[in-house]
Amino acid sequence: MGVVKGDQMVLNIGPQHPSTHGVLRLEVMTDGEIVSQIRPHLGYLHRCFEKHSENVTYEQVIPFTDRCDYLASMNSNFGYVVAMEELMEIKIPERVEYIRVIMGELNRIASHLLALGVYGLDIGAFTPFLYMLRDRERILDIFEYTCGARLLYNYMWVGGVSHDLPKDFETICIDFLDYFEPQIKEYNNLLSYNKIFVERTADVGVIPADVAVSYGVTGPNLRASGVKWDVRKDEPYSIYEKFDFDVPTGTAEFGTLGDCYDRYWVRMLEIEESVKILRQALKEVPSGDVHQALPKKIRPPIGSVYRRTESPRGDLGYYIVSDGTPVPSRVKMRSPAFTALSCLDEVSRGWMISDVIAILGSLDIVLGEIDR
Amino acid sequence: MGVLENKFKDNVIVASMDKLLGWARSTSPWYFQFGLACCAIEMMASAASRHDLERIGMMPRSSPRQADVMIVAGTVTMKMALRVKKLYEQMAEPKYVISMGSCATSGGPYWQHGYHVLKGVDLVVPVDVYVPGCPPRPEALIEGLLKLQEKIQTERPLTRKSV
Amino acid sequence: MYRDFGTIFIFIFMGIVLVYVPLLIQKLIAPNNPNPDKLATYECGEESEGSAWVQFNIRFYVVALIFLIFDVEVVFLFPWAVVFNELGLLAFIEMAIFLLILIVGLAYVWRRGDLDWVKYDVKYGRGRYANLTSQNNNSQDS
Amino acid sequence: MKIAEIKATIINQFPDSVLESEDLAESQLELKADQWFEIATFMKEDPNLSFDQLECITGIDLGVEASLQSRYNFHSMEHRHKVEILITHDRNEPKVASIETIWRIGDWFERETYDMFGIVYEGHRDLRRILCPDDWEGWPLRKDYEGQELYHGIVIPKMKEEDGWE
Repeated sequence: MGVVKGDQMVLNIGPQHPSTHGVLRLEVMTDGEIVSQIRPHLGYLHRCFEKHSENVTYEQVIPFTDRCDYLASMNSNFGYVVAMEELMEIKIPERVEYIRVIMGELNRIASHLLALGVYGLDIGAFTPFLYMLRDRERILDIFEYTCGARLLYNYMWVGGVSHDLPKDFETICIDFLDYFEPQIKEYNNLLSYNKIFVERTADVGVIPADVAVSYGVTGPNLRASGVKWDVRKDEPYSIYEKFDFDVPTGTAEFGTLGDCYDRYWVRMLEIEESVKILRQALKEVPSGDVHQALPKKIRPPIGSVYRRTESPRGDLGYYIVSDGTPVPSRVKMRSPAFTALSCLDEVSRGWMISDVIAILGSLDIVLGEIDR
Repeated sequence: MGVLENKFKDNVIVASMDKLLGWARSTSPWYFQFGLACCAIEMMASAASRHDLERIGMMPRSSPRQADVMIVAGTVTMKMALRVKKLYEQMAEPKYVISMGSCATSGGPYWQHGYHVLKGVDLVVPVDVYVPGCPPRPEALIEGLLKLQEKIQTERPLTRKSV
Repeated sequence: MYRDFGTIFIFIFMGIVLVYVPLLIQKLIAPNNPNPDKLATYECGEESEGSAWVQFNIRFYVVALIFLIFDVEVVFLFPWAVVFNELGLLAFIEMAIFLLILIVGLAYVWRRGDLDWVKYDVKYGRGRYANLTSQNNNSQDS
Repeated sequence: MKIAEIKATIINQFPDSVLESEDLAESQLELKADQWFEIATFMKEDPNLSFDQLECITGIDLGVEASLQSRYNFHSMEHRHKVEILITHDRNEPKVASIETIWRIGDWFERETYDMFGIVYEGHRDLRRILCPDDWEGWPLRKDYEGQELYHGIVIPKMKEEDGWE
């Protein structure tokens, strides 16, 4: 039976839309239901991060890196700070390294919790969102207890951290981890094995591995397509070699490799890995002074560095060019969500509009980081 | 304008009608999900389980037609400014605007070199309540919303505006 | 017997009153100042390009027709079902024949494939959507 | 495969398009812009190079009157090795071949660098601004960029160093 093609109409899933995770406009060519082409329009949150980083000193760039990926600001700081230390060859005391890994992993859990909660919202399940944000609030309390801020911390400085750990930090963290582990089972009962959720996401929006690599997709989206690539393991920075954790890749649990369910499932497994890292790191935090390696005046040598770190969304790369003055000559942030969004057009060809919303939610994009 | 709106001189009947109308409008102002940037995450956190916005009658609506309050949460850029104006126009009367965070109030940390950032959303839409902070804590946002409810109650929709 | 009509009349009257009085109050009190932007169609903050009055795919019409047929069929079943136990075997057989005719229609429509609503032509279809990956899609350059 | 060998294979494959300059870091390689498309396809297809991931394209403005530069970072999933290619363009009409058909992400990276610096990537299917609005004037990240005064009737106040708001 021939497929009778209706006319195409243009539908704007526009800048203000509950499921675009921020201000992103998708210009969708559809015949009423089946999507034939999507043209994403970005730039609605372009806040000139790179222009700012050419006019403020190296320390002042850190609060701007917070505001780029506002869901995982610790990891954004971490990436910038690791790149700077590689450029300036600063030796970091052991205690600072441990604090940074702990904060980075806590922030990864918090970012994944919100990503999965909002993904449940996109598919229509409201309660997991409330459960996951309730536990995320506990992590924000830990951050607030250490550095006073809930969402944007300006915590990791070049060569150290801004505040030392409060006195009973380890016990608080371990209490949180003991409380948190059974909660993961609760999320699985709520969402992971929910028949509707599985039906809506399994086999939907499959990204084959070669397409993912060609589109530069990284992080959980790439690992869900079966490529075992994690910057913490393959280009280790800070002290990630000390901890043993495995890198979960797509297991085609309910569908095929690389579909929306796999991207959700890889993030859920990653939360368990982060808890494993945190337990190991919290046991052996050495003592020491965190402000001791802070350089008085940051004047890196002339040259450039490109360093990647593993943010919850993928490879967060910083390309820093310095010309010897205390003001950076160029800071380019390679944003993982930017590349994840670029494959949306090709992957969501031929699906229904509601599936496109599921695919977009599974990519877990943050618009602050895409538009910089 | 409505048939009876702003038509009456100030007397005791109209004053009590105004108080009734103001009370009715202020008890459950539904807010228009207008999350732009980091403040949107704090708005979500204040709508979620710990700081529940439903307690004060605020329910998130995603279409301007069903919303009374527009919470501009985040940085308004030039490209977005035209859309903010259009969306504000498409909201149903009586409508209010809360500018959440220092980005929406005055351009925030992007005021100096942000060539693409709108320095304050009040250049585009009339703002009722400004909530400072970057991002403001959920408690600050809730205080701003309560301030807005007080402001709605003191409004006089029926009495003639003494021009 | 006439009392029943009274209750129905009150029922209808209250229905009308409870609808139109709030509308009247709203007409009097609610502010109402339309302007071109407000009357434009809301499309997430964008001007809508082109119109939605395009020539839709035929499958929407076909499924609507099928639904209509079986909806009317159910309407006929209701009165029959209400008085079913007073009727004899004959009424049951008549209704069975009526249903049989419509079942034949359903079989024909099912066989023709109008019921499988999903008309994807997916680029990377895998698993249960594998057979829906239409070959012509790969020829389009992305 | 070590960085020196990578550079060696590229140099002896395309001898005349490599520029020698001393202040480059060890993993960087400067090329002329003319044969760039062939070099890129060679880097992707060659079995022992097989750079299948284009990490990042960075546009750099070397100075107010100096030339522009676009730097490509490549990475190979198979061999886990990396290289950085530099291509310099002159300031008035920067042009280079687009590698968007080889790595699909090049499409957006090049559009962003075009949007920020005005470097034209020939052969790009859909070279438009990606971050700034389409009717934005000037290339924002150039050192000599002067912000525009008015955008659709909205004043962009200019911050003077000494007397605050204008």
